[in-house]
Amino acid sequence: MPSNTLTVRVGGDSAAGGIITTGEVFARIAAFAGLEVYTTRTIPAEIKGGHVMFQVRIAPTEVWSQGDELDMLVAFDQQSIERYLALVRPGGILVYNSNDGNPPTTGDIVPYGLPLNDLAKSINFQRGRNIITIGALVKLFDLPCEGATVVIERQFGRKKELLEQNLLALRTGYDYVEQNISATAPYQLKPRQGAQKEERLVLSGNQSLSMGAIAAGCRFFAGYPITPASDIMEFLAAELPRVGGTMIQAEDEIAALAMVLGASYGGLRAMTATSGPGLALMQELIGHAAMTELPAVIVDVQRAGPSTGMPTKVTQGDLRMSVFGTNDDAPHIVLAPVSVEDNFYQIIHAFNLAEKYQVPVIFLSDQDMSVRMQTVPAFDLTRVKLEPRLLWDPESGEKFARYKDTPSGVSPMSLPGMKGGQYVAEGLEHNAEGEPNYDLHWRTTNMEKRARKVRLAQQEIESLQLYERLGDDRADIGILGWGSTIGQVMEAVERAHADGIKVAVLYPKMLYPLPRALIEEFIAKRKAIIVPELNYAGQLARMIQAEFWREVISLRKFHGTPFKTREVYAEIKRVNELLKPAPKRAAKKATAKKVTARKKPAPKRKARR
Amino acid sequence: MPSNTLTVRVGGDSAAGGIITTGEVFARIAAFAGLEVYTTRTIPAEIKGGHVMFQVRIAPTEVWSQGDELDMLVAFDQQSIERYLALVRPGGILVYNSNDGNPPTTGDIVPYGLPLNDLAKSINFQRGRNIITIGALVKLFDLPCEGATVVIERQFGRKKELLEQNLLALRTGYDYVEQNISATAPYQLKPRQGAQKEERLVLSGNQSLSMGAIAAGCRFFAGYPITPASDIMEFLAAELPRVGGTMIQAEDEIAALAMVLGASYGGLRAMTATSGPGLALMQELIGHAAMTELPAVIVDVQRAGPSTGMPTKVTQGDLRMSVFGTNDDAPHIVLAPVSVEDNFYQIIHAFNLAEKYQVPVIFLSDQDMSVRMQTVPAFDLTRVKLEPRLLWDPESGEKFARYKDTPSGVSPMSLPGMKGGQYVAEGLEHNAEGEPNYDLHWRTTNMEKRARKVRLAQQEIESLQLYERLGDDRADIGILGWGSTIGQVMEAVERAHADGIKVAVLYPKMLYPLPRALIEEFIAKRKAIIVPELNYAGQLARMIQAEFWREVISLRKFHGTPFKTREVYAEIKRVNELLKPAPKRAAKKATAKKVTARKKPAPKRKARR
Amino acid sequence: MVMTLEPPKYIFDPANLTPNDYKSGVPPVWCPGCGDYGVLASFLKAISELRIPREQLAIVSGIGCSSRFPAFVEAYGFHGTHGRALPIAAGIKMARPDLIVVTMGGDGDAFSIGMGHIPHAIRRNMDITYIVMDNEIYGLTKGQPSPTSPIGILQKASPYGTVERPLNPLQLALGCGATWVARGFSSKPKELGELIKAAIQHKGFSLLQVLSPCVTFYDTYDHFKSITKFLPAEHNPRDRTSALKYALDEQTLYMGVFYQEESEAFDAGYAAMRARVTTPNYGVREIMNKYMR
Amino acid sequence: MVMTLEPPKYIFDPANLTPNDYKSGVPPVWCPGCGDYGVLASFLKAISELRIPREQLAIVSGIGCSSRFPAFVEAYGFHGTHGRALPIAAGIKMARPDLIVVTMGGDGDAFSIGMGHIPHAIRRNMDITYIVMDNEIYGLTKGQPSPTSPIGILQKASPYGTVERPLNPLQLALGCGATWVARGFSSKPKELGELIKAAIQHKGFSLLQVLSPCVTFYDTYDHFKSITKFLPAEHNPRDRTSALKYALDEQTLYMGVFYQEESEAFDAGYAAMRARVTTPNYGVREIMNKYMR
Ligand SMILES: Cc1ncc(C[n+]2csc(CCOP(=O)(O)OP(=O)(O)O)c2C)c(N)n1
Ligand SMILES: Cc1ncc(C[n+]2csc(CCOP(=O)(O)OP(=O)(O)O)c2C)c(N)n1
Ligand code: SF4
Ligand code: SF4
Ligand SMILES: [Mg+2]
Ligand SMILES: [Mg+2]
Repeated sequence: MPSNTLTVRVGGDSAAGGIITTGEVFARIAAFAGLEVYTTRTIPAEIKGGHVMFQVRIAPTEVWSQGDELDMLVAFDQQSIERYLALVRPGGILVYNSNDGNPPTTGDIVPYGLPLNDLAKSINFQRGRNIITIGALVKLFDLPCEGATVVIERQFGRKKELLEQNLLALRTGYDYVEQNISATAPYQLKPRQGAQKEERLVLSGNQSLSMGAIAAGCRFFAGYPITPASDIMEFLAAELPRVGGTMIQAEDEIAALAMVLGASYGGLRAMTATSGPGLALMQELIGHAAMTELPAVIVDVQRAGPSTGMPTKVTQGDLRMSVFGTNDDAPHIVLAPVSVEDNFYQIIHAFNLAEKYQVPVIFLSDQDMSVRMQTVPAFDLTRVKLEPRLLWDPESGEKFARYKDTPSGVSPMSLPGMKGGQYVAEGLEHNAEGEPNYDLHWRTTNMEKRARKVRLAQQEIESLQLYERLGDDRADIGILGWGSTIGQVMEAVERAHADGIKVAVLYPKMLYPLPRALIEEFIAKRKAIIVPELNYAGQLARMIQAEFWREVISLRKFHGTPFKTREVYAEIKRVNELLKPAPKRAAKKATAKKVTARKKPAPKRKARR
Repeated sequence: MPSNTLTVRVGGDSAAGGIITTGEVFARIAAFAGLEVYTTRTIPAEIKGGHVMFQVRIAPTEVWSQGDELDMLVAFDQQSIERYLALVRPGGILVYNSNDGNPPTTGDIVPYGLPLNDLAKSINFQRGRNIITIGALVKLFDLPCEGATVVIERQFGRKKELLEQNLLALRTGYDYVEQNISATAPYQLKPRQGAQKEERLVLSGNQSLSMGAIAAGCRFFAGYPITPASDIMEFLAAELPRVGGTMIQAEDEIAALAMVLGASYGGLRAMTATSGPGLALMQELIGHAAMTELPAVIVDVQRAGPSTGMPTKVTQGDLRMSVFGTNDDAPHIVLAPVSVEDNFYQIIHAFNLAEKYQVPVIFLSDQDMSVRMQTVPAFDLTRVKLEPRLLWDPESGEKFARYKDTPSGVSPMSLPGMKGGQYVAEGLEHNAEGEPNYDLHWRTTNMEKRARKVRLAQQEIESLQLYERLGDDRADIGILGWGSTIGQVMEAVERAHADGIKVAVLYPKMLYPLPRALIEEFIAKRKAIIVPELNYAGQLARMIQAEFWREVISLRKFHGTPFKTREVYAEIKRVNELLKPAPKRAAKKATAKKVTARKKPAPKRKARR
Repeated sequence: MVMTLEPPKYIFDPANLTPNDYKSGVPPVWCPGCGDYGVLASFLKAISELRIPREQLAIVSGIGCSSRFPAFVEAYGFHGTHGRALPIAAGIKMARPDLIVVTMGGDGDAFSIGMGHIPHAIRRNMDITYIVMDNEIYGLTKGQPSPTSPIGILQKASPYGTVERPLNPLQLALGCGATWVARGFSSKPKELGELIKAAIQHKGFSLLQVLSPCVTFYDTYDHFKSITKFLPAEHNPRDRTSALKYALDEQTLYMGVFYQEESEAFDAGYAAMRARVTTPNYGVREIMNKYMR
Repeated sequence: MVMTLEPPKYIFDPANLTPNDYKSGVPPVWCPGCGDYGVLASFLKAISELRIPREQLAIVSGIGCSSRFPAFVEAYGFHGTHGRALPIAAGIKMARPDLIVVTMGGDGDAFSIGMGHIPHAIRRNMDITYIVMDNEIYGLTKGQPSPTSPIGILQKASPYGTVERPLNPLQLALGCGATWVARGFSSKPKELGELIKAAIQHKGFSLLQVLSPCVTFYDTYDHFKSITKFLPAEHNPRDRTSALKYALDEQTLYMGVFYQEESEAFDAGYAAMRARVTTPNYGVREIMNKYMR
């Protein structure tokens, strides 16, 4: 049964090696062919070895989520079959090593055995089983073989001998399928017309973010390694010096942010990146940056806590810490991108808002987005506009006062080196000149000033398009979410629309200050608001309730994995039922509900994007 | 015009010395006489020197607040007259040094000049001016002279010569007034019948808290100096070793809490105390304690921020950081006492809840409460009940599993030294045995377990009386507050009642988890809820809105000083007007409002308590 | 009932447990070949030879591959946050002087984020042992340079080589006035076991740096093998100058006890002070009396 | 417009400013008699003699009485959080190598909460000067023992005397491989001024401990006067062993430059690396190309 979307999972023990490579190379081959890909993976709790899986979803048009069920499972060991076979849809395929036991006889699933050991032996390349498998997949999906060759060349091109072995392995797998498995490929994945000519990138959220930072003019980074943020630091270690910038690995997260504030004081656009435990440590200095009015971008790639928690798994549980984590009220900005691609554009906004309003900006990515690899359109660099910091003009003749009160709250700033611009960045309450001063007048002026800046930043919502608004705006049901859950939500909404249930969707990307007007308008139009989040408490849900005095339906998942489309869909259905004016049902209250893991896959459905 | 309540302010330059002593000694003399006192003071921004004031409010019955206006100003310098004269009520008294300029001729105020230089010279004791003044005050208020002698003896008893000089100075001031100022004292402060026989203490919030900690069985304290929490550490440095405990001054706040967690793991009831910047640094470890389920008490004596802010001034701005400051959702408990006396009893609850539920408890005091000296009834030690930690019974024969799931969520714990009780306190997600484990089952079980414990703690609200419920429960207007603002609120409510405006008051002392049922019931009965807070954002107000989807009126002040009674009273009046069903007024919305400093004192009124 | 714990009498275990008896049964998660396996083996042997009762041993760690250590030993354990093992251990020791407290972790945990606690642990000189498994790299986070990485090291986080010079942990410890300083190597298990025993027996703070290669991100086995050597017999560990001389050597990484000195431990000193000031029948009542008006 | 700052050419000020010209006009908040006044006077003199343009000087501090320093100097200043002055200064220096960056603070700020940053500042050896005003006490918080307080010190926080031994900052710095280490005294203003000048001129990280008594909470004037002495002429500051010997002396607190060595500064080393790898016309476009499918 050919289909035009496809989800393949590769599973095995990472100690044996190659699981991730197999998945990644296959994804790249599909991308090279002009298809869109979206990958997910698990990271074993073990330091080395341990079970891993890599999943690729492929379609001619943009892919929004990892997919709820598998069209094909490539199992390198028995454990993978046991774990994942239940996820394969009826009629799906199991690829397994036929030299290594038999497949289970599950009526509905088509087993394709590959004699991997024999094939590897035949070309005298024991470690070649992964690439043989890839060759087989390429044929199974009728992907262009030349593309596969190019990708393999890129991956292994450094060592000539190894490359040749791998190319041979590719061919071997390809040929085996051609000769032994039914003539028609079970899936034919054809790219969109002209897709191959489009400039498209294959990258992860962290790569997108790092590139965005460089585009945003970031020229200073200090960080401390922490999963899943470390590769931002590593990316910038390689690229920043090439563009004249600096990257320092600091002794801890506190030092990292301290360095960033120093660099920002010196005039550079500066950033750090961490995860939850690191952000917790940074709170004192975030308050200091708010008080001294220093621009800084602080990335938090959220991972599951509390505490060390599950460092390789996703959460959206750092929202409240990001908004409320400092001592006393320290106005600042919190942004959250919604996708791999969005990371690029939003981090640019983060820098611009930080510089324009002279505040720290916390940027909430998450583990899922950060490691996921996706095809995205090449970034449109003409969209990149840099907002400079408001600088004092030494020629103005006016005496410089660093914290001068202004209508916007933003005071022109001097940079070291400017004659007459000397001042102290002061963490004590101060007067306009930055001298410590606790008088009622200055206290009031400055508390208002610092808050005003951030309130004003709310007004950028429209000009910067700091939100996604999708679905059907006339709908009674609204989904108000944030961050990387948007993909599963969009898929669920499309499915609901197909069923005749209308849903409106709003994803603000500025989470603090909350875009008042936007949300007010959105929720005023709905009878029910669902707020899906990957955390225990329903953090955004409660923030919405705090600001708009209205109950929302909090849909929560806190197990370290993204939503499934069907989980969101089920909630839409449930809420739709509740809204039906049947007298019996009306009694039942639409209260908050947590997603509990369902063991069985939901009935098959056709994915749309 | 004699009155039975009295507010005296002493002002001068602290470099000259003795301002604070004058106020304090006078307060103690009044307390010794059986009167109730309530003091406030400012702390100069300068390290030494700088203007200070010390204020004492005295009455026969319990005093609830610092008082809005002065009955008497004792000005040691011209600056004090300029700053504070406007606060003196019509008919009030100005005591000044008549050897040092003339008083301003403000018709309404009675100037009493004391020739302090001459008097001091007459007894050949130049530094005796403060005590001479005290002698004068004692006579003016007709306080028993013997009591004054005892207090002076206690204060200066160590050096005989100095003591004699001071006693002479006391007499000199007393005699001067007796001989030169009208025969009838302007105020006659008579203690309640039998008051002198009651056991009463004179102490500050920090002293009350520290004593409470020792009563609560705290035997380990680690801390790092920070204003205004340092004297808790200093108190315990002296007292803990005397009762067999340990106090360590750590290298920073992170180390302090780490030590506390280590001691708690070892089985001791352990505490640290800090202020905002320190609590910000502790967030990572607070999450760790929540995850490892270790009891610990963390005191935050809140001071005005953000950042270093105004370290000598009050805020209630750390509430949100205390509740939401950790990475991901880390269930724990937040308590706040309401008064100097309450610090003693609530810190005992903090220890008991920490031990019983095996969670970190954050205890939110504030600068105002911490330095204020007050008369309080001697602590009733029969009320002190210690709740032991649930320990595993090695004799039970059951294999020990540290994080065993139980109906309450609380798992019996072992202590080092117990055979067979070995386990790892684990910050990673784990199974019942404490081994790292991210499986869906354990994740779900443990997230629920940790949250369940804290939900359960809510049920202690009634048994521990974790709230104050005052005023008139039938009232349409409710005040829902927290912490040290209760005094001004109670005075304002009494004043409103006198005017025929009924107000109900609820002060929960458990702020996280918020006592659901209690608050729900309270707010359901009201037409308007005022939430007074000393912070910019209206932190509790927003938490209430988040949980109960209902707008409240947020009354805020963020200038580093406590509310004035009249500010709260004015808001009650305003809200009362709004509630009146006049068609014109109904249009005006009862929206949030900040207290802006009023320059002029409100019209005179008679204080009640 | 005030919870002052009466320290149970410390008794060496008569059961004569074997190293295996000290295994928790949790299989180590380390990569095959990781130096930390060697440290674990030597450690188990050392504590069995010292006959430490399993319930009297507390092992505290931070975060890192090496900090996973406590899970693998049948003892009381505390897997703390990154860099905070030492103050946690200090809290345990002060609360429970009857316990043997061993702190473990990696070079990053100890000398980078945890650096602020080391000089203070040293000057307090509490009776705690600190075993730092030094692989000159951040293992758990997949290979970033650590404070002990050599200058110029190439890693993903330092693609053009690091510029900063490495720290010499022994020199640093001696500079802070440490009372017991040694170095071992995971591939010299017998000697390592002896060092661990000596470290635990030292009354005061003992710092044992153990070279323990990370095969996955920075394989230094050959390098360490080629530059390690035991301290010569003429070295007197009570001679601070000699200790410094050998610690400073960058050509040879000496192994053995560099320095050792008897000096009052904080726990002992504090206990002595406490004994001096503890007052019988003194309690809240008496404290309260001081504040009577 | 990407904000890479072209470092303005560094030019010594031709204006020949007097020490007074470097006063900000903000009156110091210190207690009368505080040693920090002396440090300020010597500092103003030193920078005027070095003819540092006011706008090219950045003074960074933490929190404490001594950390109020930046407010009193007409220069760029950064009053940071407690203990974080060094990494803030590092950020400034790396962003703006054209600036002269001086970090200032107290013994608590530096050696207690800030301790974790010192060994790293030293091993990076950035061209930053660190002046620690050591009064052996926490001044601003009203007199708690600091890491340099002598053992047994009696304060409100240590009513029975401290048990922990003090740190010796010079020994510690030498143990971390510092390239410039000195000690001065606020009551020896002339020599202090010279030391400040030398510290600023050193290319790399320079640590200057200045004994600066707190008259209010721990008056050590007489004590310091009685035990300080200048380093003898025969001391060669390039001789690490000699430096250590004098640093270790507890009978006499020597003043002067203990140690000095030329070694590449991080900022210079990083700049050299950057110069090597910077690619003209290399930017986001080129980086993006690497990720083209
Ligand atoms: C606050 C915080 N920052 C960063 C991390 C990430 N992290 C985990 S282990 C580690 C370093 C590990 O290096 P090391 O201590 O040398 O141990 P190894 O893995 O090499 O044994 C880091 C940076 C963390 N867990 N917590
Ligand atoms: C995070 C944090 N912890 C504690 C404090 C309180 N604090 C302010 S200054 C200081 C110590 C001051 O001592 P030192 O650095 O020696 O400076 P000095 O006042 O003696 O010059 C402390 C503990 C703070 N401001 N911030
Ligand atoms: S990554 Fe390195 S340190 Fe970690 S377990 Fe593997 S070999 Fe050992
Ligand atoms: S308290 Fe001490 S250190 Fe602070 S200003 Fe006064 S004398 Fe100087
Ligand atoms: Mg390591
Ligand atoms: Mg000091």
